[in-house]
Amino acid sequence: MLQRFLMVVAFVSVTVIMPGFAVAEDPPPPLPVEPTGIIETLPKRYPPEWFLIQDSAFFHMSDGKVYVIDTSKETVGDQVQGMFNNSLMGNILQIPSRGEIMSIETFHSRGTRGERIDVLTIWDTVNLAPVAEVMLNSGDRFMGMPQRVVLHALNDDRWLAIFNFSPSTSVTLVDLDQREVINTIAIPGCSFIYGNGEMSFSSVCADGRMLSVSLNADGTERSREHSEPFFDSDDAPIFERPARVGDIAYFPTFDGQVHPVALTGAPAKPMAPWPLYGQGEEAWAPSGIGIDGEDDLGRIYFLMNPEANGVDGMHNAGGAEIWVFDPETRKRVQRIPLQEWGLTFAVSRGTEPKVLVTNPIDMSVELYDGLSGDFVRKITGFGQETPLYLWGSR
Amino acid sequence: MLQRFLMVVAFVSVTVIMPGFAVAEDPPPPLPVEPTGIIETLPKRYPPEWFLIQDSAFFHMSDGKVYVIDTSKETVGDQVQGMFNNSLMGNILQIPSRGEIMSIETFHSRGTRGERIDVLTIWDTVNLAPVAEVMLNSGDRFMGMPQRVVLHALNDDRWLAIFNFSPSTSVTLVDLDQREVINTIAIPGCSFIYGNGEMSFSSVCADGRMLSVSLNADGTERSREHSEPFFDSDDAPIFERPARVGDIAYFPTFDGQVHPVALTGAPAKPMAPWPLYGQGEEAWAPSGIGIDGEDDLGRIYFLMNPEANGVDGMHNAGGAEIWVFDPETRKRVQRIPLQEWGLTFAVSRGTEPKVLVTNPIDMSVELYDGLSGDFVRKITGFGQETPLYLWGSR
Amino acid sequence: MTAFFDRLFEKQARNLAQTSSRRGMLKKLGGVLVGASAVPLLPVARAETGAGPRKPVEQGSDTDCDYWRYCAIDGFLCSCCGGSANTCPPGTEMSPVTWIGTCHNPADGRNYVISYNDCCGKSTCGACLCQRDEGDRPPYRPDKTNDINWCLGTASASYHCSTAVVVGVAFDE
Amino acid sequence: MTAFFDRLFEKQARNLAQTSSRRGMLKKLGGVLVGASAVPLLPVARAETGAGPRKPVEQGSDTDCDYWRYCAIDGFLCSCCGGSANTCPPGTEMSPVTWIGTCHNPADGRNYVISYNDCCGKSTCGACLCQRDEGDRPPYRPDKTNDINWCLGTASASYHCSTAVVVGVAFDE
Repeated sequence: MLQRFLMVVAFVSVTVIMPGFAVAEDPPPPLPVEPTGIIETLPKRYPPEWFLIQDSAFFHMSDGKVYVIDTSKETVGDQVQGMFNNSLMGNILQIPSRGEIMSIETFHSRGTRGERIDVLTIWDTVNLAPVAEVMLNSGDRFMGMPQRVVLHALNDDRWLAIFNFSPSTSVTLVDLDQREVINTIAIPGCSFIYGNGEMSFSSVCADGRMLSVSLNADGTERSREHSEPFFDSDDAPIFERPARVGDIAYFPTFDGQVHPVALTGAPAKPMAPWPLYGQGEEAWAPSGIGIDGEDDLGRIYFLMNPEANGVDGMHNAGGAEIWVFDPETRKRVQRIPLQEWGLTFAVSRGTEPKVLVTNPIDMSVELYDGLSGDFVRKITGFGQETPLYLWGSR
Repeated sequence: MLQRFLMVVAFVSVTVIMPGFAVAEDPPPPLPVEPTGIIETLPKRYPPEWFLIQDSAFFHMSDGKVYVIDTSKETVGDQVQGMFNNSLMGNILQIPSRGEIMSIETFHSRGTRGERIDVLTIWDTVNLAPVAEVMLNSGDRFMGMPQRVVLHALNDDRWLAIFNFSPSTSVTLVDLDQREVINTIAIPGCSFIYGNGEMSFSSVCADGRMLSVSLNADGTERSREHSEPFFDSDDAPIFERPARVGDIAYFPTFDGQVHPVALTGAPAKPMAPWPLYGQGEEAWAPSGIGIDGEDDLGRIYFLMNPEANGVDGMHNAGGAEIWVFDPETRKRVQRIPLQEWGLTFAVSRGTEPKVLVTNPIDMSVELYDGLSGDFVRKITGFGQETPLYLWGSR
Repeated sequence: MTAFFDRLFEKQARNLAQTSSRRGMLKKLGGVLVGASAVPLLPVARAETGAGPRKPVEQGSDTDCDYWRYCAIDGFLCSCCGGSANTCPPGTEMSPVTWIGTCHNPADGRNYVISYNDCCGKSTCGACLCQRDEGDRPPYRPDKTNDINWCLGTASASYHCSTAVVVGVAFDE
Repeated sequence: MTAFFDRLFEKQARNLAQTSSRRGMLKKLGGVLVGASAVPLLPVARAETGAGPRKPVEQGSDTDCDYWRYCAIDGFLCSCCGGSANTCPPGTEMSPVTWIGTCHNPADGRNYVISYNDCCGKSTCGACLCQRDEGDRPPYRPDKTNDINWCLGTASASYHCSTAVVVGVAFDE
């Protein structure tokens, strides 16, 4: 039967696939024997058009995946560069100076049950293989929707700061050279990590203030200071997810304002808010998961929802457009209408920024031009289940 | 904002949902405070209309799930009775006399990497919770498409026989009372486990013979015997998945025949084959994953493909109909045309057999009446990814 | 109340008009620390029992995302997973740490305090994903957030599904 | 060559006519024991190299399931996962134990022995699922089966994707 099948294939092939080729006429030399065991590698520095697509696999959380995707290519075969796993709603952070990607994840000895292990897995970007693991205190780490403000590099990329929520909140410092935990700093009433110079970080607090903690060279706490309250977390909440340009974090609010906060290495300094829409304009509001971004031109991006402003419960629904602002002039410089809908986006680095957006309707990702706002292409079928968070490669 | 929202809800509710009810008029007493911490339980013996749906999660294999589904119900809320996990293409076997479900699975200490652990996890059917675990020799167990012939209870349900493929083949015996491995028996050249009395089992061999191994009371091997060859695994292969009525296993072949093999406790005895289709009829052939079944009326079922007969590579494609035979008369007594397509099916116990079929087009499962052949209902949206194997509850 | 994940299972309708209203986002439950039998920390009046000839009333199906108790839920409904609105499916463990919502029961006109206890220890149920973010705040308000995995204080961090337990009548604000 | 799993991603076409021909089934690769640099156990003639002015020829795309080398493959194509037809994606490990197929290269009219080495150690790639069961036999023929997980002899049993490596010219039968 095999022989018969091969004859059929040969017939079809010669007559259909290779009409001009006849086996009898002086065939070319045979294909050489190929080596086995070859594993591909990647460049240490990923090009700007590469993104990390964090598929938390909401229906199979222990099998989360992070895909490395070249968004400049047309086909899945050319787009997919590699993948690594991230288990149980973890968080990641690429640190280009180290050629490494930090990955916080959780395992149970029997998959969904048994002993719990929380670890920092360190992947090298060339081999996309784990090169080190740092055990973390079990049960401490923040386990929720992916965020940009859960992991942060400090001290010239020598330290990794990890936000914990158990639900008491703290920040764990890992020495990335020594591959060990050096300190855990309680930040009661405050959450997340906002870079604030090389030797301090800030957090946002339930009472509407910013906490700033400065560190000694050994990772111990040098000092802490709270700002004045600048928002009301009950009645006028901010999102915890700011766009960031230089020393200023731009925190969007549930009702379409922006609160700039200066993070210059000194204690965080909230500044006067300004609105994302002009008087008489439609009152949109940010909404979604990854709602915030910025580019190397100094512009800030927000995912905007036409119906979320003033409607309780709409702040995570996603949006129909991405709006781009010049934070200096406070003017909107670009609207990017999405093909269908957006849940999460990320902006690439470089002077020709591209915007990658998760379309939650079909769970594809879609690429847009950050300068023209034009739709470029849809990328899908690479194995994703729920691409909840996106990262431009660094 | 919350208050405003509640008012809106109240307004909508009173005017739309509860048109006849006015809050001011003598309200009923308030709802009582409800206890927390209550966990549901299931009957020890599952009703015949319950099925186990083995979702191996082909795209997330470490997060395989087995759903317990009441197929007699109309809605997802009524259908889903519970779920348990089964990791990395495992196999299961319900043993009703023990009130337990056996589950062979594999874990790595870091999800997809790290130390490998192969275990038998034993779930009790009432609590759907793990009650025991038996460690298995790492790397031995058969890891492939789910099968009915990988796990088998022996010795009055005191032993579980586990088929190993590493790729050398063997059978491990577990004492289910003592929760420990008692023996591993090499079956070189042969595969799978076919029940053959309480103290022996048979296997099918690459050379076309059946191997039968009889056991002593301590689980050691008493004797083994090979049958004469009865099929050609190159040119006229049988499927390894027989329908089974009493002491006879009916092995279908790639070309639409059936090889009955007597398994009476004595060495397996192959008998004369007969065709699944009559002279002049369309030459269909079995095809799919779970292609075999039987009911308590003594009838045997096969999933049939109209194009697979004589076409190399079509034996796993699934089928368009299920054919039901009376093995005594060798007559087809029922055709069950499927709504769309079938990949796997299972037959319920009892005198009114129902047939549950995986539809691979939309990954739903569909219920059919085994007596009339009528389509009953589609069951979907219960969280399944790839329901590769189905089991009627026992 | 349309969670966007529903779209994974019913991909027919794709026009923006149908997708732009009240789309939900998937997340898990959040909240304040409430022991399984502790008094909730939010203002709560314990409901009276047996107060007259009429019986307490509710209506609607607890497998519908629109069900009144689910006003602040976010996750898979345990009532679609082998549990019910206030019980866990077989073999899971109910989290003692929960996020509390205040929902209006249209059948009796009262507001109730609802405790959204997660059921943990098996992987996601996957059925009846329901997201209603009413009153939700970012995780810097742990008492009001449903953005995180509330399988805290349980043997396993694996989230399976979410319940909505009545723990009292809410005081009027 | 349409694997039924493609349907998960393109659910538009649902009529039986379109689904009843050569539907594939998902499984993994199978085969005989072949060391990474060992001589295959099946009849194989080592291909000559540099035998004249003409060059060895192939054609088609290695990301298409129809590609000639994939005649007996069953799994996710590594060429869609960061690898290629004969190399593994970054960070995976190539299984030394493989299932061997014999495929016809229409570009030169020869039959080749193809070794379907799996890449292991990460969870399923999920892209370009391709199933062609030609010559496949049930697992009682381990040398001819692709129904099992061939991540054997690797550090991890996690299957990621499948390659199709030319290991020689097949003798005529």
